[in-house]
Amino acid sequence: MAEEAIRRRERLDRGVKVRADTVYAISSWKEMMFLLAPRALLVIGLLCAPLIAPNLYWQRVICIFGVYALLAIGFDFLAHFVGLVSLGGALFIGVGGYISGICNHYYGISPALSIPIGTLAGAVICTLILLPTLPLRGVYFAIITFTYPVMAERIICAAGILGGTDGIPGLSMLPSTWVNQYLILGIVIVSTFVLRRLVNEDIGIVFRGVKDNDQAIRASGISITYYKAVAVFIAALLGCLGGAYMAHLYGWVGISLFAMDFSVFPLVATVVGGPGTLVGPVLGSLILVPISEILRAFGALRIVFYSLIMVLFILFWSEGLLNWARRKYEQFEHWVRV
Amino acid sequence: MKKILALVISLSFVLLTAIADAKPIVIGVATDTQILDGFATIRGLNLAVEEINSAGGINVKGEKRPFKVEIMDTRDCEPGVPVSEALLVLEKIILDKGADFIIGPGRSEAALAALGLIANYKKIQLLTCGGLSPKFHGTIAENYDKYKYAFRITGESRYMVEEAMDLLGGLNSKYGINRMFVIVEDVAFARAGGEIASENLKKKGWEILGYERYPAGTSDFSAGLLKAKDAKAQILFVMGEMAELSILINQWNDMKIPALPFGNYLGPAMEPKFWQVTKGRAAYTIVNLVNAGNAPSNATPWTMKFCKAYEKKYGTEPEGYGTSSGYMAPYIIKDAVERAGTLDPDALVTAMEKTNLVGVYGRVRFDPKSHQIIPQLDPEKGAVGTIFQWQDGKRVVVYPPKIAMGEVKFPPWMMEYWKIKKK
Amino acid sequence: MNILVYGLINSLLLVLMALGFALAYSVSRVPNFTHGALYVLTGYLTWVFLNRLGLNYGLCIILSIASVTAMGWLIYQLTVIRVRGMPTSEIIVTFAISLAILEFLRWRGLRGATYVLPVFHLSTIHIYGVPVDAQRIIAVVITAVIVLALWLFTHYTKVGLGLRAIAQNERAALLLGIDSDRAATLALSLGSALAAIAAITILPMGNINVATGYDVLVSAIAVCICGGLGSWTGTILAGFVIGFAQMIVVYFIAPHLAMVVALAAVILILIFKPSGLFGRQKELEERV
Amino acid sequence: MGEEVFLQVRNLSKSFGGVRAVNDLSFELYKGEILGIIGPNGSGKTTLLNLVTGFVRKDSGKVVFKDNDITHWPAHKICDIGLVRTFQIVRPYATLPAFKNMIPPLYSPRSKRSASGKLGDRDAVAIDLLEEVGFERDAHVPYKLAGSLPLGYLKRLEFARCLAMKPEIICCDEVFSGLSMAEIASMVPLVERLQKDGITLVMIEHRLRELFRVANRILVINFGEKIAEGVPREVMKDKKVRKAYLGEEVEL
Repeated sequence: MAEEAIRRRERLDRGVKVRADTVYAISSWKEMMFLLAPRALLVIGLLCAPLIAPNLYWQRVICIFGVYALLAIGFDFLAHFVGLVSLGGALFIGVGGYISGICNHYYGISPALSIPIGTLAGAVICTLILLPTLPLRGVYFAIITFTYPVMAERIICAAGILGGTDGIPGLSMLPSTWVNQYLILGIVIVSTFVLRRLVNEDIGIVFRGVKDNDQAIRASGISITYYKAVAVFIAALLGCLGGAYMAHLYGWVGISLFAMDFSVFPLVATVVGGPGTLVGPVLGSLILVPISEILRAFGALRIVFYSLIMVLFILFWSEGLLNWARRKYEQFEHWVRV
Repeated sequence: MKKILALVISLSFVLLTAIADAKPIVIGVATDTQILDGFATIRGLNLAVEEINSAGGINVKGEKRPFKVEIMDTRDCEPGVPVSEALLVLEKIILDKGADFIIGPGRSEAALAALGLIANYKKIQLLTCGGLSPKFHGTIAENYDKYKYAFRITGESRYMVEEAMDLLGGLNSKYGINRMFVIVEDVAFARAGGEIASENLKKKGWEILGYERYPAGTSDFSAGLLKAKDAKAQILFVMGEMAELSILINQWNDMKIPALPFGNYLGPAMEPKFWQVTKGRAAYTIVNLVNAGNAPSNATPWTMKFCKAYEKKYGTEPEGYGTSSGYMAPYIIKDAVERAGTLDPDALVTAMEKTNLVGVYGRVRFDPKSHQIIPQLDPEKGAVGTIFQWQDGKRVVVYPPKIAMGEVKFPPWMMEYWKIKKK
Repeated sequence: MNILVYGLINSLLLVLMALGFALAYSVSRVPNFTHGALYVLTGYLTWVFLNRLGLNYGLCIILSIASVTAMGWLIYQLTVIRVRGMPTSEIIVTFAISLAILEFLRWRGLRGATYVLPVFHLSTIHIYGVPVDAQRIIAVVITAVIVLALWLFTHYTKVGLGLRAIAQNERAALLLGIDSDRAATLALSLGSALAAIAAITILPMGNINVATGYDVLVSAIAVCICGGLGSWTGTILAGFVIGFAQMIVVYFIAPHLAMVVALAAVILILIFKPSGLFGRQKELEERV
Repeated sequence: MGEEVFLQVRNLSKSFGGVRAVNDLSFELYKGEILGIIGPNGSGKTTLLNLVTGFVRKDSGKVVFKDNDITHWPAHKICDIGLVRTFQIVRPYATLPAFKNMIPPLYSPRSKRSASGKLGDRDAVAIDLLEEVGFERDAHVPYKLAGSLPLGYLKRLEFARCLAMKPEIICCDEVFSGLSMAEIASMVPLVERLQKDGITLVMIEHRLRELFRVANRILVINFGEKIAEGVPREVMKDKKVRKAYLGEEVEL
């Protein structure tokens, strides 16, 4: 027992990692591999997914995964780099979806164009809608973003606009399942790396300041609201893209695009995958979407299941998968006597 | 070498298939198992499948094949669940479970959204319940070649309204009732029903005193009821599937509103338990059950047989909308498949269109354009609906006349308020 | 007249729904997203006790209230306490738990018009010619009683004063040796108890179904925010504002806008007076 | 030090709840001077600073800087026109190297403008600035994690942050507090150099001795009200001041 007491676990950074972090020029193959391997693994893994998917149904699941992944990335970015906990992922999906749906249905614009339009216009609109709420924080922002989608849904129902509860069916679909999958996967990969780069740029530091050092930011003559808006815009881009894509994936938009699932799932994915890593959410969705598909047989029970997962993770393993894996990857752990 | 190998493999394959002759025909049920329609359908369906399988299955070109049922919850009637979810379920059933026939989904919105999918995969889809919106077979008729794989073996709002108008017309001529107030749930099929009803009754010289939409989750209908009372309504035309509508009935009774609630589709009030749960406040409520057989009646010889069998298996009368149609679905499929002698979708479509068998709720025939089951007042001619009224604890069928088991009654406070007496 | 009577009833019911949430938040600063779930759970438990175990109604009520209160206590002790002070995590945890409860009930087959609690007393009273069923009257009375009781509790009992102290200024209260964690636990249990009471009072009017959970949560949040999170007077006032607003809209515009009204109120309030009608928060910057 | 009034504060008031933190307080700041603001604990010094720099809303009063009325401007806008401040409690990005802490000010619109749009490699600029305020480059201090730096360096970091803004006025909130004698000794010349570079300073201080060495004028406040103003030595002779500081009836 006493023996145990004087032993403790020590963590050492791998030499490679230490250098790779600080020194900007990486000298040896070893170091390059050290940095490249995980990224390559992710990219290749994602790109191979469609090939190993057993059948069309699972390929469709991959597409859905893509949408959720985008949402999750957006959520993680907002929550852990800018400090805005948004429970309104559905708003992004809905707005993006509807806009591209409208473009396609009423103006006959082809998906190739309507998706980008939906994305951009959607993001702008979402940012404008959320603008007044940006000074709010924590619980307040979370709650109000939570109410926005519900609001949108009710209004569309009540006013009977945009096809009311029927939605707008018969949109033009995307050409082939392969396009479907690689389009979304490509977007996921690109946006992940772009965002990761972004948060390590100078602007990333400003964002982080907005999150937990806002005095310093304002004392530097930088408008916090402005950068919050920028951040929301970025997240909205991802969300709306997901929505627009979804609209043409099923050739249909309706109020259920504002459904709560879209707001909740990103949370779970992020919590499980590893908050504050941006790749974590992707990983999280990659694990959870298929699981929830497999559990489909259990009906409602599967929601129970993944909300419990969420609780457990946040209580007992809040670092999430990726942070953990990363620690293991970058550090030796061993027992030392003290 | 290779060739031989290939030969061997293919041979063994052939043999295997030959051995496994009883390859089941898969019926995929993708509906919301959490609401009455959905799970009533499933009960009815299972009952039928049992009967068929125990009777030796389906005869496809001499080969006897059993039914196999794959059930999946689409959660499509829950709030906060995207319809894409339901579509995903459909694809899972079709691609993963290899369903040959699709039942559902329930909610109109989902059913409409599903049409495209069904068209892509060329599977025969039978709508047993929900999806009452006329838009459904409307869409099929518009674009027959694409959507021809979908059939609806149950009534739809527009026809239900016709039944309703027929019944109300009767009341009108008998008691001179002609003032109606409309309260519908805020969903596609109900709104459609409400609007059609108001229009047509207006034409027939009825006064439509108001039209109110309530969203799911409403816990207080006093506003609408009091409006109806102040407007001196005689009929409360109600349509909707949400459980909250039982609140409406309770309040109607508590407030003694002198108007007769006519549930042209009234989810909760269909269930046999409704009387107990409302402590008898359901009395006099009229409910349209869409298809005969959802409550005991003598529509066809088969009807009572079905009700007995159902009661024997589940210990309760057929629960409500979706039960009898769920029960009929396998029989209709069986009939079509046996006539077509194949599972090729296009052949099946033509076979289905020629369907003509007398089922639980009358003769099943489809309109060749819109694939809507042809409704009739006479079970000999087509599918009959059923409208019943809650009378001291029992669901008494009052319409259509051919199968009626009782007369429409009025609550005493209404009688005295309107001095109602036969003309 | 109709509007007056039913507006009053509607408002008080809203207040009743919101009180639990308000109490829990004002003391523990934990947004208890399980509120709605507990509400439905209470109904379900009572129903089970009543119809499966065939107990006496009163006993069922007491049992279910007790067990839900305990539930609230457990939720705090087992989960929330570990993430206290991390708003994101608090939200996620409570939200997840409520999802779990509700979806579990759904899976247990909580559906259709079957699940109904008997009304306390079946009769109709006419107030200035407006017919109102007894249950609603009873509900109004109960709400009034509870509000009064709460007021007395927080103004004249030691524990109550402690809670209020925490609610107003946690740090100072800590200095005075009030155990914030115990207070929070108490608050969450009380909050759950209130949710339970609300359920017992309101559910007999309709039937128990899962969706109710979400609706109750949303309206509770709406009321609390409009009243200013953490202010009980505000909550009650907001209850009336929203309640009557809804009634008026339902009467003169359209019933299906009722929920929109509540949500719109939230958004407007948060935009123009983020601290709510009666909120104690001093400045935007100081709020988290 | 010119006589031109640079910053003018008129009848400023602020109360939290019942407490009047700052009460009808007025003073001028002349270009290029160092104004020391002293007062016993809780006399409202920091609040005054917060009000002037716009970090707390003003109840009433007027603040004019370079003849634009900045009374109701948001904090970041006030900083943007060159009225910057340091914080008493320094909260750096603990997990970032010191020079990365300089990014926000260098990223700010103001420094972008002053660098005529194109600002070279921010990191380089940051490191130069840090060296200016005494981060020994050859000892790799600028590269150390901000969290690991001693308080002395953090206070310097605050100055560097302000300098990055190319400020005209720096309001220093207790830069000396919590520092060792040696650290303070090395800090004083820095302050003097800032003044030489033509920056006007407002310094809130407890450490009177050091303050009197650098300050040109002293403003004494108590209970949010100005009780004295003048040259350092003179001020301390004032009765009210000594009462405020040393309590009743003390003879010198």
